[in-house]
Amino acid sequence: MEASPAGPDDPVSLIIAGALLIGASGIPGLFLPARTDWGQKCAALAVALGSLLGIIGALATLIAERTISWTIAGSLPFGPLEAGIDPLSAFFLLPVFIVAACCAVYGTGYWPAVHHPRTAPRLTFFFGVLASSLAFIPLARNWVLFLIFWEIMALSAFFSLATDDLEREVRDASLVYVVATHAGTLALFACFSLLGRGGSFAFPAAGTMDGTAPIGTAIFAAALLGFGLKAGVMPLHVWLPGAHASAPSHVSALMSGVLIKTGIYGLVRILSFFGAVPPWWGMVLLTAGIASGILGVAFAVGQHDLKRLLAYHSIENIGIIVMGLGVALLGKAAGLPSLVILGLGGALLHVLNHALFKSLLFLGAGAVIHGAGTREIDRLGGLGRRMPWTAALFLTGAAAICGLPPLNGFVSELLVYLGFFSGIVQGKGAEAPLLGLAAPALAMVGGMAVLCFVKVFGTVFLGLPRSAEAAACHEPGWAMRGPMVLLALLCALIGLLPVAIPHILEPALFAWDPQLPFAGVRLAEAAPLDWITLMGLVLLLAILGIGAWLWKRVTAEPQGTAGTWDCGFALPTARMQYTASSFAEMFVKLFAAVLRPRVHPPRVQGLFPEKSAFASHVPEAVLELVMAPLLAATDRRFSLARKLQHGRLHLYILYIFVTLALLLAWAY
Amino acid sequence: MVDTVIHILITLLLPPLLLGVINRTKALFAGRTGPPLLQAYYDLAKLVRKGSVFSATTTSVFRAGPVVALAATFTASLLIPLGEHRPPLSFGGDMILFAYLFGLARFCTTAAALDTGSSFEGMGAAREATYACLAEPALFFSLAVLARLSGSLSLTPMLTGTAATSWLSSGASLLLLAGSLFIVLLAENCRVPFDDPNTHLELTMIHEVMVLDHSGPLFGAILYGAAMKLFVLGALFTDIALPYATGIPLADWVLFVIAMLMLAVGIGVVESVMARLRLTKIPQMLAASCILAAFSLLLVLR
Amino acid sequence: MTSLVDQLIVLVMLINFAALGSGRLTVAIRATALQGVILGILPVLIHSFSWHLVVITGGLILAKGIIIPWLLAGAIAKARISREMEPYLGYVPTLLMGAILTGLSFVFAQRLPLAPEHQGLLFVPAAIATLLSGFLLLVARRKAISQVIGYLMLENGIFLFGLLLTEAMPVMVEAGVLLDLIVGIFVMGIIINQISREFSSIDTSRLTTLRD
Amino acid sequence: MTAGLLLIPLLGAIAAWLIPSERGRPWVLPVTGAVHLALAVEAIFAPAVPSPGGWLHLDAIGKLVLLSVELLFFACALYAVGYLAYRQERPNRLLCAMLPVCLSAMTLVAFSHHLGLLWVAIETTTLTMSPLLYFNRNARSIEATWKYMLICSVGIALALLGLLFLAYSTLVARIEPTLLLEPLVASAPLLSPAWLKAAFVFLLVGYGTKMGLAPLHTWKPDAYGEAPGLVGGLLAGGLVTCSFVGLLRSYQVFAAAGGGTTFHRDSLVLLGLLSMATAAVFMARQADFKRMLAYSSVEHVGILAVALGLGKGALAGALLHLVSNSLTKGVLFLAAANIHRSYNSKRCERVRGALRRLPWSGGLFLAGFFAVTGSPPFGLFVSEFTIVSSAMTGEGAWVGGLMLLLLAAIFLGMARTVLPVVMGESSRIEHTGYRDRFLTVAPPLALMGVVLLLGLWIPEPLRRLVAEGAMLLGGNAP
Repeated sequence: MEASPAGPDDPVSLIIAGALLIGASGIPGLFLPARTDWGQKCAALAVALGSLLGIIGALATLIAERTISWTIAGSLPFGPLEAGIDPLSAFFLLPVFIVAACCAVYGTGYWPAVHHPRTAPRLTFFFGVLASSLAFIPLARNWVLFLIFWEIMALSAFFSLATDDLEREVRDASLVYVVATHAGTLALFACFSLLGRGGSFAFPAAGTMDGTAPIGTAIFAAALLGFGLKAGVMPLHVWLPGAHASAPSHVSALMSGVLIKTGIYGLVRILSFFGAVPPWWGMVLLTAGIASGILGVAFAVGQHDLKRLLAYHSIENIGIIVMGLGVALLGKAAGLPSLVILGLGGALLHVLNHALFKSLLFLGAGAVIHGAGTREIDRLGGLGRRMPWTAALFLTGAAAICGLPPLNGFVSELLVYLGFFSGIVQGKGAEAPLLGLAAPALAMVGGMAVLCFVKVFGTVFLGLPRSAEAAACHEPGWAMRGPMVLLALLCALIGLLPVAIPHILEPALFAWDPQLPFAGVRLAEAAPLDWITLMGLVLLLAILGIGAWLWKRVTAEPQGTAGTWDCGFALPTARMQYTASSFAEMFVKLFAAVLRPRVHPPRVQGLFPEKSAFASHVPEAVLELVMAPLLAATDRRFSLARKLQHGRLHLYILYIFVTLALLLAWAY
Repeated sequence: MVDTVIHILITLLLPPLLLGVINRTKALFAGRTGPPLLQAYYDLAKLVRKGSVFSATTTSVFRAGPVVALAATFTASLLIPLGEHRPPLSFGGDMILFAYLFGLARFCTTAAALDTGSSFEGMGAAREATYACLAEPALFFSLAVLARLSGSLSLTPMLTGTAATSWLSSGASLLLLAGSLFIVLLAENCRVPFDDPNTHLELTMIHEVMVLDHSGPLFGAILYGAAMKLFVLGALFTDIALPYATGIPLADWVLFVIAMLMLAVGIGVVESVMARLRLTKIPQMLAASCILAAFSLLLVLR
Repeated sequence: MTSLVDQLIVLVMLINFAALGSGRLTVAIRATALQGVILGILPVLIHSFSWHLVVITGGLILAKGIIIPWLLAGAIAKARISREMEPYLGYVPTLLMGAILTGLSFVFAQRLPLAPEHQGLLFVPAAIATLLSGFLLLVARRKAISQVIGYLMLENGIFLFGLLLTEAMPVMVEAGVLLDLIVGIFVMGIIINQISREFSSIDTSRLTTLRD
Repeated sequence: MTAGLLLIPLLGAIAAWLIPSERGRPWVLPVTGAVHLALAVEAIFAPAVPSPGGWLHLDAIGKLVLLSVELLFFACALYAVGYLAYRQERPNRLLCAMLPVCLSAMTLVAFSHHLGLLWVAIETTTLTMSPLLYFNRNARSIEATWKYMLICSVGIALALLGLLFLAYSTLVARIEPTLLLEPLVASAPLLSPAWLKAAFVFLLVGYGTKMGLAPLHTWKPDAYGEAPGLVGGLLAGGLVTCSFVGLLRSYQVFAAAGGGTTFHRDSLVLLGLLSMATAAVFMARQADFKRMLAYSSVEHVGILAVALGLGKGALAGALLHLVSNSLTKGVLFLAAANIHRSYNSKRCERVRGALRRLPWSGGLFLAGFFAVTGSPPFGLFVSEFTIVSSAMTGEGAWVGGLMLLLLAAIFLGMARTVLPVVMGESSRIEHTGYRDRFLTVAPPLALMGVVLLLGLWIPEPLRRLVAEGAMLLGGNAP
């Protein structure tokens, strides 16, 4: 895998052309007259075309295991700007292009320029810039270049997110987002400054740094902070629920599916530089992953805003990815290559899988909002009857995110699990007990995810409509349905045919650790990928066989229709159905110590009580219960300090005098 | 090949008998005669020949739920060794598929329950899903213990061969493990003290309340699926708890069937001598099983 | 010669106290004017004759002794300001502080080596003491005009030190400094006038609307 | 050419004073600015030739200062035409006459290699600006003017004493007394350390007051808050730059003196960090967006001071920062002025949804906010990243860490002020009829373009100037 300079016939030129096309896609729309959707449609076409180019380029790079690098003659005071591509970058490009194309096409139906003449051109433009910067980030081989793309991404995401800024909620979310992302960028300043101590801001080669030195620790800590903020690792996730809930759904899908993965990319990339790593790095990552996984899904269970709930699941899945990374690092520290292959392989595959099913779910949520006009789960219900496509596609996504076979989520979680179990079997040091804890933790995450998605799917799509809007919902058009179908098919494809995965995954793994190809462990041997196909087929055959026989039996006998069993109650209404909140209530009470649910009970008084209401919600614990009070306390302290600017001139002059005196006293 | 056929036959035929044995045991304890041992077979035969009544609220999810649940349970049964015999399918990592197939089954049954729009069924589904979150870790702690003891990542080596020797080397840990798994077995199959299959008050039920609206062949599939789940998880338990093998294939099959019937008697005894727990106590019980399994893991990792 | 110089410098310091202790604006203005005149005389005593020196002496006396007091008196008259100083800090405490600061300036001056030709002269401590007295006036007096007086005194301290360097400073720079000073005072006078028109007072304690 | 650069603005000032028409007079400003800009560009590209006697010499630092001041002034001058056309009720003779005088003084700052002359020029900029602060002629602006005038005068007087101390240190060292830069730098190691130290303290406090280093910054929020936007922009971009030059020139001498003491660097770092901390404290919940800009200026002055204190690689960063900061401040103040005029308020609780009412100005304000907080890909990112990374390289890692922490706090405070102002529904308060027009939008837009450019591509001549300037300060080239 010698690095070679780039030529015009390289696959990377396809990627760059695609990314540029995507980045420029929104520009014509800015100049076309409002109230025509030509700009938007052209942009979607351009993004789709650009993505196709990009996917071809990325796959070609992966399969050929190419490593290409080149330099941009920059004139910033940091020397030339290196760029390049290797299989690891190419792997991260796959979800970028797939999801960007789907979301762009979806956007034409979801946020049509005809209905949003003021915001749609702007949104289309920033969406293109966002997708393009996401594609360029993995190509940077220089920290300065990386930071520039990184911030273009952050800013364009901010503008996309703030599209609907008339809503107070959107403004608040944008503020939290922008502060969090800037804090992350500043942490990266520190990280990259430390990495650039030698004077060059070019990426070091993989495996050339020593992680056991103190400087390595500092770099690791800063990277964890900076990239963790972007990825949304607990407790750095504060911006994520609000931002994902408030953005237009296709932007949420891109953010959740791809944008937060840039944090993972950064972390993976930085970790690749270290030849030797101390074991505690892996333990830190594993612990952070477990915390994100369990708390993320626990908070998700407590939500009753559809998109907020999905956002918490992003935190959960980031947790799973980080767990995989942790296993890989533990394996690297302990010299167990199978742990590296399985852990990192699981993590990377989950990056791709999560991008697919989470964007599918967000697009599905968008279809629900589009069709029923609300994302409040408890106001929905029975949507499956009028929106069968959306229901089926959402169900696919839900099953995939729960890691249920035979879909793609299961494959990547299986790899991570195998990493855990290999560690438990082979481990000698302190890592075995931690991994022994991680496996049940991940199992618990899986169980909770099932709980959560049964709740969502059941409350939104099944039963009876709980409101007039839900009763009058409608299926979206093909512009919105098509991308979802594609994503669902990809989910099923990876779930049923994972044998193809090593071809694109292994080059990325080998780029991460150049020693890995010589360790004698291959992904196809370490993981039962062919068995998964077989088992998937067995399962499908069983379902079909049992289903066919039973259905024959059912249709052979008389069938009747009746009301649902109501225990003899005379007047059941749709509002008496179990809601999402009631479904989750038992769980939320069990975890009340962490979730701290807020209940606003009704006040019932007198013989004939007035109409009253009951409400409960689970607040964003870190933001609302830690950060906000902390900020308020700081504000109070600061307003004391602000008394120093009291407006009295003679005391201002005293400040000068005192400064002078103190400096003189210090000098002499 | 013969083993495979026997495996599938036992898996398909034995489960309803276990229910009969349990009920018979309970009846004995209560001083009744009780239903015939084969009552469950009669019920199933009757149900598949009955007509169905569907709630007007339901969609295809309601109809697909029992089918997928049964299929998933059946697929899982192909992965578990019965006694000392290798299962038809076995590979590294199959224990995770095994566990997740039950997750799939749970997803489908609870979704089907919610499809009716009934509060009762929603309640049951919520309970089922919530308790599973706590049972799942105990199962995985147990799997971790078995993986460590056997040094492998597949159910077959975990449960055959090494189990007997492991009892000698790390008996304490396996004892804890068996205890934990027994609790999981009872909880997952909705037996007393977690749930009472014979209860008649909707508000207190877990599993039964979810299937209130099912009828006819589909209800038959649910009952059969539940029996099969009991069988599969029971096999997991007996493989560990009663690891004796003669080395003669036929004798081993007989031994396994006897072990399963003993387990059914055991469950019947437990159901007879114990009262149902209050719903709020169930999480504590499940947490206790987690802790047992975690201790067991700690012992083998030591 | 040296003793005469030192006597004059001591006089400068005494004038500081006069300004710090007096309750009348006019007294303070005259005190600073007198300081200015002394500043004008001093270079003649320490440097040998040159035209440069004449220009500086003339400039200093003209600016500090005549123009600036005249500007200030004009401002007082125009703004119809009462002639009290109106202290934040009483006169006696101000004087005490002045004494302490003068002492401190002697301590500070000890740390600084002098050029051989200036050995034994009190320029450095006196300059710093005058500067600090100016500061004290700025901090401890309420009226805008008294703060200008404080600023003038501060400047006097600086010029006092500058006298040691008369030869090093080109005339143009010296002139520029003086011109800037005069324009500064002029602008301040205008502002005071505007303040008194806007607030019908020049009590700076009223100028506190701008704050956080 | 030097004479032309110094005199043309004065001619412009006289012309402005003489033109009777209130409407025609403002056009003097862009005309003067354009001619001056053309001359300045020529001077910047020409090799530097010291004037006889060495008093005037446009070295690399001077060129950088001239460049940033020039661009900012031209933008402000053009803006002034549009702005004054809107505010016809205010007589603009003084404004139109004083701005060119100030330009001349600022040019002199860039040229001056005699520290005394430099002082005179800086003091002149202070004086010329004071009447302009009073443009709005109300109680608040007179208060601000008075505070500005008195505090800056005191400060600059202290700087004068510092200069005198510096001169005296030559006398003690038995060297021909002088305040010319080159001889001072050449003989710096011989100078009396005790006097040098004292001189540095006084220069730091003096010019620091003028620059607005905390806790000497107290005049800043008042003056910036009450001045018209273009004056605020010139104060924050031009005058701060000029006073920083005062400090830079002194620093050259101290850097050359060496002598093993790190006092001057430590005290710069200390005051710089203190300024950043002050900015962080005062920006939190700042209710007035122009005052907020003032604290942003305090922050950036702090960054400059820290960079100067860190030395080495950070010096190039400081020089770049000087240029980018002054241009960015221009954008922010001009955009803020437009918003202020349109809502007739600068209180954040009254100004909402500026992006809807004034799409261009609101957008520029937002973009300026991102630029001024050092987000890539704007110019300030390059300089701040240079400074932070050079801090991290040396023993000053804790300084770098602290800076980042403070930058985060400042961003939080600023975002909480800026975002509500620009986003959301336009507040219901009465529209004053002030709309975005070419002359009030194009100048900040052009400045924004330059700031963006500086973050992506630094032209070779500029790069060279920065490198040479850093060498002059005793640092290493980037």
